[in-house]
Amino acid sequence: MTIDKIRPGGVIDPYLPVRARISRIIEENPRIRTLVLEPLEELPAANGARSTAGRSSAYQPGQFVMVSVPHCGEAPISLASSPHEPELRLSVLKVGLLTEALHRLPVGAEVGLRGPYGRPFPLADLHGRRLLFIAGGIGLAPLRSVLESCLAEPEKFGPLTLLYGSRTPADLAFGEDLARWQQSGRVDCRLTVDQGAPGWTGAVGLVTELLAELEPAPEQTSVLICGPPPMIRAVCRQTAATGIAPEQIITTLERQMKCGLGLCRHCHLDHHLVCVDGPVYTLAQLQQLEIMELG
Amino acid sequence: MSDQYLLSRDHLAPLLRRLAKEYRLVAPVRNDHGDTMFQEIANPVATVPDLESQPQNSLKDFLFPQQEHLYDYRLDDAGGYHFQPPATTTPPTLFFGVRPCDLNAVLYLDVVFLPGRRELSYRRRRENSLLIGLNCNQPFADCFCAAVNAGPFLEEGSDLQLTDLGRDFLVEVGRAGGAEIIRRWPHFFRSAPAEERNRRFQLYLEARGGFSRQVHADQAIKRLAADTLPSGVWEELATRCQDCNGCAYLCPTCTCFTIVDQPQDQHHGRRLRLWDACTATGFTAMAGGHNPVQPGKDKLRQRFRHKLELDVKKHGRPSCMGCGRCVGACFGGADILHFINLAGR
Amino acid sequence: MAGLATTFGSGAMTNSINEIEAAEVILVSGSNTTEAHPQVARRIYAAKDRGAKLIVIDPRRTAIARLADLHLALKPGSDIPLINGLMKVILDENLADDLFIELRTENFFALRDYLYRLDLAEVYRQTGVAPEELRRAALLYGRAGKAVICYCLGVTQHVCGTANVEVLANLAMLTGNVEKEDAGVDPLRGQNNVQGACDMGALPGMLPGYQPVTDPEARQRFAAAWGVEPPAWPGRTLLAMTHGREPDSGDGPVSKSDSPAAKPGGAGGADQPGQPDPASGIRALLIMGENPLLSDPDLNGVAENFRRLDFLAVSDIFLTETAAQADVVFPAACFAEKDGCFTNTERRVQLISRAVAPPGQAKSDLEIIAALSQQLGYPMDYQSAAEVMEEIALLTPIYGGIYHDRLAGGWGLQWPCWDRQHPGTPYLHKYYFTRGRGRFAVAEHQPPAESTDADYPLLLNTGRVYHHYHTGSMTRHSAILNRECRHPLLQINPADARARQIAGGEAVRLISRRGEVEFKAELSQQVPPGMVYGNFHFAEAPINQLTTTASDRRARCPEYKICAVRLEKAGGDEGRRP
Amino acid sequence: MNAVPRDRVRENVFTICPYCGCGCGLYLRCEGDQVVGVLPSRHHPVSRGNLCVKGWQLPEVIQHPARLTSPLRRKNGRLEPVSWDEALAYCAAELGRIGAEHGPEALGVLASAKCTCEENYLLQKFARAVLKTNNIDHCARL
Repeated sequence: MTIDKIRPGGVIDPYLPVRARISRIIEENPRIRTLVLEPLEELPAANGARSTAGRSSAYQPGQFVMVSVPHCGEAPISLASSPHEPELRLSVLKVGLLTEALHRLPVGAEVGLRGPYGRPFPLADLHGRRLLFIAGGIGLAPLRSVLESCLAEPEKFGPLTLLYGSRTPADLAFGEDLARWQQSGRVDCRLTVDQGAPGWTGAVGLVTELLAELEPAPEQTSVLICGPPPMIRAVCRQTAATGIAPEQIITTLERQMKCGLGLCRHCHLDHHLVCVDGPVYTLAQLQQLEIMELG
Repeated sequence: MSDQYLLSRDHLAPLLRRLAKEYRLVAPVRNDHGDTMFQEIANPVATVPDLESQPQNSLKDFLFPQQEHLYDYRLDDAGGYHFQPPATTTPPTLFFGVRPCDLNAVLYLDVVFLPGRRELSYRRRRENSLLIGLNCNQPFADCFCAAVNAGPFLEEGSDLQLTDLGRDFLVEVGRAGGAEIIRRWPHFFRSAPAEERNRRFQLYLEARGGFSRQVHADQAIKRLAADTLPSGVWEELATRCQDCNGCAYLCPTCTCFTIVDQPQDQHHGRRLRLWDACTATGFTAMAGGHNPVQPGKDKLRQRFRHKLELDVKKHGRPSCMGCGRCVGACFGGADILHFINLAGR
Repeated sequence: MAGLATTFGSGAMTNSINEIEAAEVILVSGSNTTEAHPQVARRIYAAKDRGAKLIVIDPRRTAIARLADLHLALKPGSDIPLINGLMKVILDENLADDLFIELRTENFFALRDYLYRLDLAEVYRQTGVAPEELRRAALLYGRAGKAVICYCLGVTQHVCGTANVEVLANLAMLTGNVEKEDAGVDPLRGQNNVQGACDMGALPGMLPGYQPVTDPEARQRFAAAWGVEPPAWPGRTLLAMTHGREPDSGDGPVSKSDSPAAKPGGAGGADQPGQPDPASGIRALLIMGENPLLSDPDLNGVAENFRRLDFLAVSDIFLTETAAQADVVFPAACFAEKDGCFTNTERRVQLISRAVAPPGQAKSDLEIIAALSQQLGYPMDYQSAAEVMEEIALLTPIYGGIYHDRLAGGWGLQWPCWDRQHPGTPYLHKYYFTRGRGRFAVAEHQPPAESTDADYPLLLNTGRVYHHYHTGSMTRHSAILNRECRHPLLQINPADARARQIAGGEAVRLISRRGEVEFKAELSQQVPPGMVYGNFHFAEAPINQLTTTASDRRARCPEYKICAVRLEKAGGDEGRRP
Repeated sequence: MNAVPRDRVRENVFTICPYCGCGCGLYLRCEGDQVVGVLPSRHHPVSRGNLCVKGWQLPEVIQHPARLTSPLRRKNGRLEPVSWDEALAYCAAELGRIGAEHGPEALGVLASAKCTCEENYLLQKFARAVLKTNNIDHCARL
């Protein structure tokens, strides 16, 4: 992956998408599907973000790409894969015209990609810490990228815990991943649903109730949160109340974005533009901003 | 600006005719309807620039046009998705008669668009342009540039800066492009004696005194920064705003844009970049329906905070240049001058 | 606009838009001004800032109603008793302009006698407007030195639309608020050139310049120019053509006044020699730039009629719903690609000019009509739109002085403009009304064609939204306008929504006697309980499947503003009746 | 028709907004044969330097790629591109045939409140002088 595609003559055109083919589709639930993508074009050198590890690792967990869908324009979508994985993944919730069109595309169809954009999760700062991942619904997508990165370099991180909430058992997404993580024994996965259903034996209730059962060590724990705004608000409040420092509570924001380059201003947030100053923020940073998620 | 020359008023048209051979000449032109706009002058003898009125449009129309064709896209039968940029040519352009507010606006656009090589077309157009500025001896009806330090005279930023002394123009050389003009066509210019330079200062003082109204932009800026606006300001503005987007589109420094696809048929379409406005409800609304900006009350808040608070914090000066184009254009009277007045209450 | 024709003699805005700004009192009736006529709303804002008073008559609490000093939220369809009530108070308070009435009008005593008998308690019962509110409004309007009435389709799109206009005209005449600058009666025309299309005789009963086809002298003038005499009997109206039959009229007495003006359109009785049987149907339609399959009432009726047509030709700039059904489609140039004139709501004839070439093989409608005419053996060899305008000036007295060369470089000319020297007419009826004296027309309350009942307990009102225009063939192609207003919303009063357990944003189904359509619910205090409101721009929710063809007897304007409906959640079938 | 003098720069072309009845004066900003922007006329008595949101978004719509670019004729139930000659001849023949078989009253014409005065004039002339019917109306009341 790379920031820019180069036009003939060596001119960098920041708006020109790279072609990518859908090589596999995972139907996560009736409203979420994961697209596994294979970039088709020779990708020119990235602007400094390429890691020494080699191949397509020029993006980092928490970053997003602008995805072009035929006749629908572009939308920002978080990368759900880890740079340590061989393939590029986007998990998409059906919410509007563009995402509905993404849900209609078959294997073999192409989309356009620009990016990666945005500030990633500060993985280097999390070395050695216990990581508590808290996600709701599609919010697991960006956290999946972090989790896979942690699992690729287990020696660098402390114990990993995941709290994952869905509306109903049928809405539980990322089943393959959850099963694999659970089986690996390296992630403590705890699931909950808002409304139970016949056959569901797990927890029923909000993810905050799962959180209440945990007793995280506030000094050694960092929390990574992604989900709908009310969940982010509740979880930030609750984790902060357990004594975890606001600098160690990290979340990622969703905004309308059109350029990804810090120009179009759709993602304005006080003096920030979320596409370049975010989307990943610590609670300490958010407290300085006037923001819906903290309402 | 160091080097100073005189250009006789009589020699202005011949100079422009000379320059028009090398550049696309763009200057304010008054048309049959009495409206004055920046536009190309193909024949500077037949079409004389209008230096008496404020042009309705700013250079934003040229450097960052309302609609820009980014790509044509094509879908092949195998699912392939191809983007092709349209062919573009950018003729070297000389903008003549640019007022200090508009020139400062271009300097602001430079700060937004030039760093980081994020923006191709603006850079291409900007690198191919020369700016000849004209100081304002008399403010226009709605102007308040002095209140935001963007005029009525310009200290730096243009290639050549003109001051109307009556029989002559005082010509100050600014950036390299200006020096190049003097070097190539020296016979149009003669060096300016000291008393003419002093007259420039006199005229500047007179122009500063010529504003018909007091605009306390500094007060609004202070209160925004300290979060001590009188209550109810945003609510009152919101009831007056009619969602036309006009203030943003007329503004020489508003740069919000969007990118949209226009389908032609199943296999073809084009991608455009369009001006957008942060006052529009849909500007921030997300596909799922969440809107991080409260549509009613906060409608104009981002706009005025951006101009008078956030850019002050980021760039050290407000991004309102006091050109007054949005003043009087607002359907309900919710323009920036109205805001400044409310904020100072 | 027939109501102004019978009272003033001319169916157009009496003022210019800018005059509204200088009025002391502005009475807005049946107009969602901020959304449908933003530039008029801008003048109202300016007038308000200068201290003018604003009275708004509308069942909905629109943005302009919220701005008003006085909002009279009348029951839908009760305009006539409301205005009659205002006039009675004005008479009672001696605020009538006796001199104006004496010198400039006729038939006043009929109105006076009627108003003397009018019972204000009955007005209250019919309109739902409290007597003290009525009184306040009457005093505000009656005491104003210069008062302007702005009205729009909320007044005319009723079975009693003509009479609704007549009572507003009465009100203005009663107080002498005509004949001068900054005072008058101003119908706000909804479309860019609806005034021009009427002026040009795109009407079944009128030749250009409102010269009746029934007038032999007028026909002779055109015969001399055209070489062919126009038919002598009025043709079919729009609804008769799109529905294959004349629409129903409201019953009952519409107006006590005899209507001296020629009936605009109407099939009329077959009493003239040579006149064909009105029952014989239309078999071929040629449509230029209209989209009746979205804009006309009772769309299912239109669609059924279109299926019966032998031939349908459409000229348009996009493949509209109507064009998609055609046998032949002509690609037309849009306004930016041709020369010609639009006449705006203040009768201002303005020049448009070609900026770019039409796309592909598209041609202007002028070229298309001329080419078709040529094929049918009647050459039209105009070199330019300017040349067509010269013929118009020759045959249309009110456009007598309008030529392209006069319009170029200026701001157009307001008709009547009788000759090349005439400067145009910013406001009408100075010194004398077009028809001579202004005529008071007495009108009584006429209930809407459809009323609510157990099966259809709500009233549906339809109209426009700010971000879209007409059937959206243009505006729905704008990504920004679509983003601001993408979904067909149905405004529902929260009380009505609660009773049906409908939440905001939920899909709802609206059912009338003629069809059913799904919308997204928008809970809003803008609509009163018992009323729902939707827009007609959306092909995916064609609200005109629900509306009625019941029309005003005289103006043939359908009652878009009222029809009886039932509202359901779209999800389940609960509450659905057989 | 529509002969345009191409000898001068047509950058800001004055015209009238095609939306509501207000009739704002505006300039279409052109680059070559592309409309790239719109500008309200400052001195026009209606627009007075501003437009509503619909007018401001005109450039998006004028040259939208979905515009009709070729005459279409229904063949085997589908609309297919044909030449102007074919489309016009077909339309004229059908109008002529139906008029001859069923009389002019079987023909109807809908004019448009969105087209120009000249076009409306010509269309009613076409209806009255060529098709010989007064069956002409437009959606004035809608």
